[in-house]
Amino acid sequence: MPTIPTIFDTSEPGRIAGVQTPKAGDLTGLPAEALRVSKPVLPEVSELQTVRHFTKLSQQNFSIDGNFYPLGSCTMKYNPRGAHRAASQPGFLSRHPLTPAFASQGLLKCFWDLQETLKTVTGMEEVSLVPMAGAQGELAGGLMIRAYHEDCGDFDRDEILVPTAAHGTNPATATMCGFKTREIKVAADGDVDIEDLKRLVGPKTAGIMLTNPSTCAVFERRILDIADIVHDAGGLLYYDGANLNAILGKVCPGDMGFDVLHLNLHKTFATPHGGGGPGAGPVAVNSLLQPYLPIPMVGKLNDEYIWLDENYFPLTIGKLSAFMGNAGILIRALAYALMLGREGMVRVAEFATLNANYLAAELSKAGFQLAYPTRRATHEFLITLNREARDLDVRALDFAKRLLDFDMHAPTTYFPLLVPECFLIEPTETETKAVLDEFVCAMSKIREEAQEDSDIVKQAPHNQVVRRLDEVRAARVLDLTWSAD
Amino acid sequence: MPTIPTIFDTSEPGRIAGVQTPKAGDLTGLPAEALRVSKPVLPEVSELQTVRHFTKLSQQNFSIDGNFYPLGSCTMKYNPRGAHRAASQPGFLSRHPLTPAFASQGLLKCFWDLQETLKTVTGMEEVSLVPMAGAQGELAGGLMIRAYHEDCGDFDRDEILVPTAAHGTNPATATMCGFKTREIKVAADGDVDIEDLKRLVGPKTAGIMLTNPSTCAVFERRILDIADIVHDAGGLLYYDGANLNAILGKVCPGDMGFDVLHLNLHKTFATPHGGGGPGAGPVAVNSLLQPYLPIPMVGKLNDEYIWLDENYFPLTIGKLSAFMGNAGILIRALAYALMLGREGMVRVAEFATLNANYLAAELSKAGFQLAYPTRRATHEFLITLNREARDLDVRALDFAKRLLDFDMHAPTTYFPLLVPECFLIEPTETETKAVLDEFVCAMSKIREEAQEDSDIVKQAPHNQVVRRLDEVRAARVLDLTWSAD
Amino acid sequence: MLQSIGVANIDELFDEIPDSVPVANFRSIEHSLTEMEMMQRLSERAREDELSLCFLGAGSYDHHIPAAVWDLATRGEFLTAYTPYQAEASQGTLQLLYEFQTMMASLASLDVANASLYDGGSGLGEAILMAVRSNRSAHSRKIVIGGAVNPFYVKTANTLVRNQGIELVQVPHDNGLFDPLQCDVDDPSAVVVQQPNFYGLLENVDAISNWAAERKALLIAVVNPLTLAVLKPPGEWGASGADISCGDGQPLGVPMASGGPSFGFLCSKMKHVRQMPGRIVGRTLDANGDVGYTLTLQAREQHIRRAKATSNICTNQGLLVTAATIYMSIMGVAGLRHTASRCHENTNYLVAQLEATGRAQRAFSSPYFHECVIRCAGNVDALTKTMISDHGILAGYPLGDIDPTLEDCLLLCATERRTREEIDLFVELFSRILKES
Amino acid sequence: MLQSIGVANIDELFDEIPDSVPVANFRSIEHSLTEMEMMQRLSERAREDELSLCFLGAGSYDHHIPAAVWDLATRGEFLTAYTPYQAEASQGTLQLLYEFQTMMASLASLDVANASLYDGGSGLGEAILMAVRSNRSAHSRKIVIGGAVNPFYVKTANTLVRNQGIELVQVPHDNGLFDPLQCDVDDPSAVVVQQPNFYGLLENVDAISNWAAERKALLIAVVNPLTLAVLKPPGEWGASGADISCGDGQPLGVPMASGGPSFGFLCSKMKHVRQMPGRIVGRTLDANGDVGYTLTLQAREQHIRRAKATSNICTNQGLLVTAATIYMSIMGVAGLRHTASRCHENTNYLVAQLEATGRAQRAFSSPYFHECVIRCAGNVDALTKTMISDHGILAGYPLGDIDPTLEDCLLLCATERRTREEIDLFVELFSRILKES
Ligand SMILES: Cc1ncc(COP(=O)(O)O)c(C=O)c1O
Ligand SMILES: Cc1ncc(COP(=O)(O)O)c(C=O)c1O
Repeated sequence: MPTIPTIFDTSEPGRIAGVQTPKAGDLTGLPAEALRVSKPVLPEVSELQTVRHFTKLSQQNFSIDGNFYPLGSCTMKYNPRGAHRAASQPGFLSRHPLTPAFASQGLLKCFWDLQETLKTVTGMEEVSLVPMAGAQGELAGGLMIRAYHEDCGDFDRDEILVPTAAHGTNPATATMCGFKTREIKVAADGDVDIEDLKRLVGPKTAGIMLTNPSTCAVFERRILDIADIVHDAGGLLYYDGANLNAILGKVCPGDMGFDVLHLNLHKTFATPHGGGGPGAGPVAVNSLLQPYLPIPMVGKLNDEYIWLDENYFPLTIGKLSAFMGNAGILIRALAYALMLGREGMVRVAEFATLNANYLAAELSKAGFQLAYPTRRATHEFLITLNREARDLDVRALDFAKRLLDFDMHAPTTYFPLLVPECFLIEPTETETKAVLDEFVCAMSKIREEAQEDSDIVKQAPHNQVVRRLDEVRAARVLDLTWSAD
Repeated sequence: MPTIPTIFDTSEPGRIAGVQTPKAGDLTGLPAEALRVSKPVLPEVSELQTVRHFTKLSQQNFSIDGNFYPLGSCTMKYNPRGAHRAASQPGFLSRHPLTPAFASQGLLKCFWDLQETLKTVTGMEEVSLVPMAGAQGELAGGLMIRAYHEDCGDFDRDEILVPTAAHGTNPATATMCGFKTREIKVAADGDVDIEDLKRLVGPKTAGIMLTNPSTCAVFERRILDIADIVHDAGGLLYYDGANLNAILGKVCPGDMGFDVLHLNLHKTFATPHGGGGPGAGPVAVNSLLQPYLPIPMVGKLNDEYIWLDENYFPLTIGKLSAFMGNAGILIRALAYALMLGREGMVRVAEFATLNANYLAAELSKAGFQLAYPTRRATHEFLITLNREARDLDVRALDFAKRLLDFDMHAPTTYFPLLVPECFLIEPTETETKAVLDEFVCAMSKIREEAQEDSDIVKQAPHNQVVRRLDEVRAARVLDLTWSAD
Repeated sequence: MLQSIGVANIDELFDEIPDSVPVANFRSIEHSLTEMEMMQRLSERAREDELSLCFLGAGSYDHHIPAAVWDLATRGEFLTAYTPYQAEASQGTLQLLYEFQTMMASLASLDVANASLYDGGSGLGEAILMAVRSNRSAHSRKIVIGGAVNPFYVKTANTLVRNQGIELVQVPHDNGLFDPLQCDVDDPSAVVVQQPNFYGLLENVDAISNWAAERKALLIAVVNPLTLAVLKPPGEWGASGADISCGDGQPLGVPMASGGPSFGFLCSKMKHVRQMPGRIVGRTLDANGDVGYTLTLQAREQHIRRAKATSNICTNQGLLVTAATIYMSIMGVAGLRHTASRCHENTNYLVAQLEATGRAQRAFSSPYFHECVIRCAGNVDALTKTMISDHGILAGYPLGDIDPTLEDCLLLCATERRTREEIDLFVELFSRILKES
Repeated sequence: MLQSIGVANIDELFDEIPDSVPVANFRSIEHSLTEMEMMQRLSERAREDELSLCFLGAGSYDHHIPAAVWDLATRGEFLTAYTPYQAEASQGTLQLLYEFQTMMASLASLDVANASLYDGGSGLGEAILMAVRSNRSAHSRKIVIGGAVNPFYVKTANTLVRNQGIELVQVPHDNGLFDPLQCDVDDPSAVVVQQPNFYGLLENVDAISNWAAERKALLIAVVNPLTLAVLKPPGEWGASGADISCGDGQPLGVPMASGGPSFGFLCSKMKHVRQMPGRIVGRTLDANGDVGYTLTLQAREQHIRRAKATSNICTNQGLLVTAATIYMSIMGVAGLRHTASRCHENTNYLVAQLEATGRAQRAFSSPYFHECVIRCAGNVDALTKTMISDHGILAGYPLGDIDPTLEDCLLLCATERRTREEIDLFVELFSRILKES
């Protein structure tokens, strides 16, 4: 496949897609100084040119629909087309966001049902569906923690604890909430270092942000102790729901001592990630934090569904979006939840865990090094290619790029930071054993290649539309927009 | 891109897509001997496996959405997505074919509008939308010609005349109608050999089947003479509408002396060809043949639209399909016609002709040999690679295969049969000049390659998912279904 | 561009059209609409025709279609490709067709399948022509047709075959069933039987198959492909099985869409393959010895064999076959089996409830599958009209339209999409309307 | 698989979960539905909410979306990819984003654009945070907000920024317009103005821009991207242009869909790029020296810079950006321009017809574009309710909800989709309902 010229390169002044161009409207009377004179750089192409261009572009993407995509922490599982279809119905798509509630009972009932489902799934008291991704959910959580402490008159709690292995959004969120971040060590077995936690926790602790299973891909076994320690110090526990897939239907975050959490519906609830987004990051809280939930939520009043706004939640942290979050994603998540049902939810965790443990076992047998060999894999697991880097001079990055040539997306690389040359591998429950076996084969094959001639691996990829890209140059010679030259 | 295992190869006994599997129904009471015991060979895969398999397969197809596709006679132009959307509305898709007319006024109005449009487009008296492709239109036409002669008591007319250049469906249709085919010579300038026609025409002549522009890709200049000759002999003229794109809005078949014709809506009216079909081949007739049109048609009675069946057309040749032809394709064609409108239709012919003449001129300048160098190109044109075959030992087939490596579909090859080593090239009106220029470049480049090392061309393609396929083997070692072995 | 061609304007390009042919006059055609305007107009019409519930089958069925089916089938690479003439650039479509042929042949328990015909009706016509070509031992060109073969198919087939001197002899049904013994043709070239037949009844296909075989007639089986997941497949009927099987693929993931586009399928024993009409895909090897797919046995087809071709068919119904192949893949054995059996159970329930009202009873007593004829105590026409006008419900097919002896009868089915509540609602309305009329 | 792992059953795999954590109890969750059942349920709900005509804008607009836009955007390769972390396997998304950045920056007449934020409201919050980080010369953390900036955006922004000690100072509008002279903040860090403003009025953006520049405040322009095809772009306001432009991309091919998913966009001058939040794509070269695309300036982002990142945003609104890029490509300059001007003309016509009834008049007299505030002679709440309940029409946004002085006012717009007939119908109903109430 050749590289594709930009759409601007094929553009020709004056060319239009006539059938999409309405008759021009009258602008007389508008002040001249308000009007545009310069011509924007937009494509001037036919509809066929557009269709062909973006069809071609799409073919240059790996995706779940086309490839095994074991991107750890991202839960790239099958996105049911039925859920997408359900949310794409005209009644949902053409609904204006300011339509009054009395004329939106169908949609509000969907939101209500999803709120109820997520309450059960998380074991929490109340849910707000508003946040538009995990990170925004974290922000909402952080703000609620802050609001809670301030309401308690506790203005000094300005520290958020996170394990060193935490996802970048956790510390970044803490900052956006006006907190400082303090990092807690992770012990050699992947669990949080309790002693370090005890050392750091205290009267300045607003809360702690944790995932469980953790970003080290193991179940945090002493979670209840951690909860006690933090709670005893007056802090709150935030659960980063990115890894909820691992425990769906097994245990609830609410039962592990968490006070507030987000879910990534684009992970656990299989809404498509769209090459970057959208997602949805509903937050769930226990009764302590309920008053602060972001608005709007959906309530029920005499059998009618209503919007709950600041009139019902005067202490709310406020709005997080102009309207009601990523409504369409919420509908997809509900559709998925309905299709999974009670029994399906448990199956998710079981088969995700089975697949991960199988893949971990097979890779280990094939001679790859597990980061936490004494631990169970959860829905994902970590390997370190440190030995390969040392002995064969091929790094995790090289393995990642070479995997692409095997028509598989690479796992997450170099995350968490504390494990050197690591792959965070999440096969998900929707892949078959045959695919997992192919992955093991590919990994072994790559190591063989590296043994014979490491350049094959270090210069990978070879079969993609481009060879390895120069990221350093990209950041140094900034070329962020096209211009005719 | 690797070749893809069949879906059966990835199948695993007992695997199901649970979410698509309804609860089994009760079969008690059915006689045992009526029931199936053997297990059919169907995939047993997950929904993700299906999605991935067919996504991958699709990526191994050239298409209008992805490629220049100058397949002569097939009019592979842009298929507007809007037309597809219009026909995909639930009101159309979920309509049962036996819904009474009084509850189908929306659909019937669409058919009525299309009938009216096609009457104008063809300059004929009446239209039946029933035939499901060009070939079925031809069959309908042939049967109407036969019925007409028989009604006139003229039972001896059992010969259909076709030019030697005619499309294979013409003689094949004649046979299906119970006629014999007689072939008329084509003169050196591409027009029908009038003397040969005069020699063959006579009291056994039921009719003649012609395209105009002809399958030699030139306008049959003496069409009115031909019409007179055939009519004078008591025969009728059938117009094969495959090439209507060339004259849309310029002249009407009805004004060229034709009595009956079909249109290929999947060509001139841009309905997508779906990798083989569906199409639609409405027939239009003058008043002579009106009584014989295939049913049902749509009529109007006191402002209500009604189905016209054998009660209204007792002399009809009958039904050609269980219900009403390819209804969905008819809606797409109407949508396209509405978007083209009066002015757009003329533009179609003008730009199709401009593109073809330009491409012909440029190829000729690049040293390729036009089959009819003294003639105007119509919406398509013929080149012969006879010289290249002789001098460079690369045949039209080799050029065709090598073009694929340039990411362009090959033109139609070896049709019509009378021009040796030919390409029938139809760029269509929806391609840009840039694309045409690329085609000329590719053709020149291939000739250069052939001059340097003809094997590159003779062993093409090189960059496709497979190398050149052994068609002889395919027909000799018949392997038409998969089986586990 | 004009310059390169050497003309002054576009009009010159048309100078070979004789002046004596008048210029087209398109004034009666409207001015162009934008996509937006076109959609507004056609949306209005589509909405006008929407009904809410369907109990009508008679050859077109309201089945659930998984969303993935058409999401995949309408990918541009499938939707906007032509017939796979350049095999190397069309492996997607070709491999898919090879997989389709495998599934269809296996469903029918026959050796081969083609890559589609137009629809079930015209497909029967082609099947008959194929049988006549194939059965060289036959003395007549007569075809015996079971009395309860889909009448729309028979009419359509007749349009196609009568021009080749072939005569269709329909045996009147006996209590809804085909009894070949009531047939007075001695030497039919082929026998056509439908299972389940148009009335939903189960024919004695083993006996009919053997009867045909004894007369050296080829047996053509018209079937609903979905039911083959549950019913004995044509290839296993009687001692030697049907020779040819055909039908409409609509139940396999194709929307009813007013009847089209759908697709006709055709399966047969291997010995008849060279008489088969339509495209056939074969698996072969490429220059490297790797597996690939291509159109094959093209010497049967019009573009090679011209007047001697097995059929004039060229464009077929490829996209619908694409959808059906995806549908069968997603559904698999269990999905098809459960869908078919659920339709049957739902129809059973519907029939039982209708009978319980006292205003309806089965017209025929022998076993049925998936679809059933009900005799109503009241005016069927008024019933179906009221059902549509007042309730948006298609209440079945009034059989009086095709058989005067069944004037008070409806052909009904309840697919897997019909819920208990919907069926109960229908039964209640049915009974109420008949009472009031 | 269990054998390979060395466990007896799946439960064993969960043995690191302490027994003291209770087993989840999902009994309140329903049993699983098939896709068919799920669709039946959600179709019913979707249908319940369908309305027929929309005259409401206020930040979300009922535009025509060419069918090709979503047919392409929902191709599996776009729909089901993750963030393009492996650039070589994601050139499709990356090149598309590069093209998107080009289009957006050019529409705004600014240097750079990011690859999206969540929506217009949160986008304004991010724009303010970015401005404060970027404007090191500012003495205060005060932001002056024009009185007619979308109130939903202001509320949302406030949620985001107040935790970082940033204060939003809103200047009351003067006859619907932002007059910075009525502002008592001397040293704002940034000034936010919306064009056209929430009431559809055209602000004096040149003067406001200059006012901000004189105070060394950065200017943040909130804009409707569609209107930029016709209105002077932020980069050309005043002497030096706006610094940052943000807004919601919904008008660019994104369905209203209850407000989400849509996307927020953010453009700025090059000098601010290192303070920009969100993904940015750059063009670079590969090992062969060929052009390719990759995420760049990642050192701004949370996964690298963690607590010091420009934002915590990770997942953004990529798919909507995909749709918008395709939309802008199909529409091109002329398509956008005509669409925007047609909306304006339609709204003009609507306003004129409403005024002609004698029951409505414009609330503000200065020029507006695309959207307009109408003061009604009658009860606005009753009017909008009746319009919905009896006619399925969304009659505009009742401004009393956000501004008591506008209690009898409606914010109205008529997009290019509204026909003359629809507008006339609306005007007739409007007048009739007000008369009767
Ligand atoms: C552990 C973890 N936390 C938080 C996030 C952020 O979620 P989002 O991308 O939905 O904002 C991610 C996403 O990758 C994650 O993996
Ligand atoms: C000249 C000509 N006639 C007839 C046909 C047959 O039309 P269809 O494929 O629609 O049956 C074709 C199709 O390629 C053709 O090119």
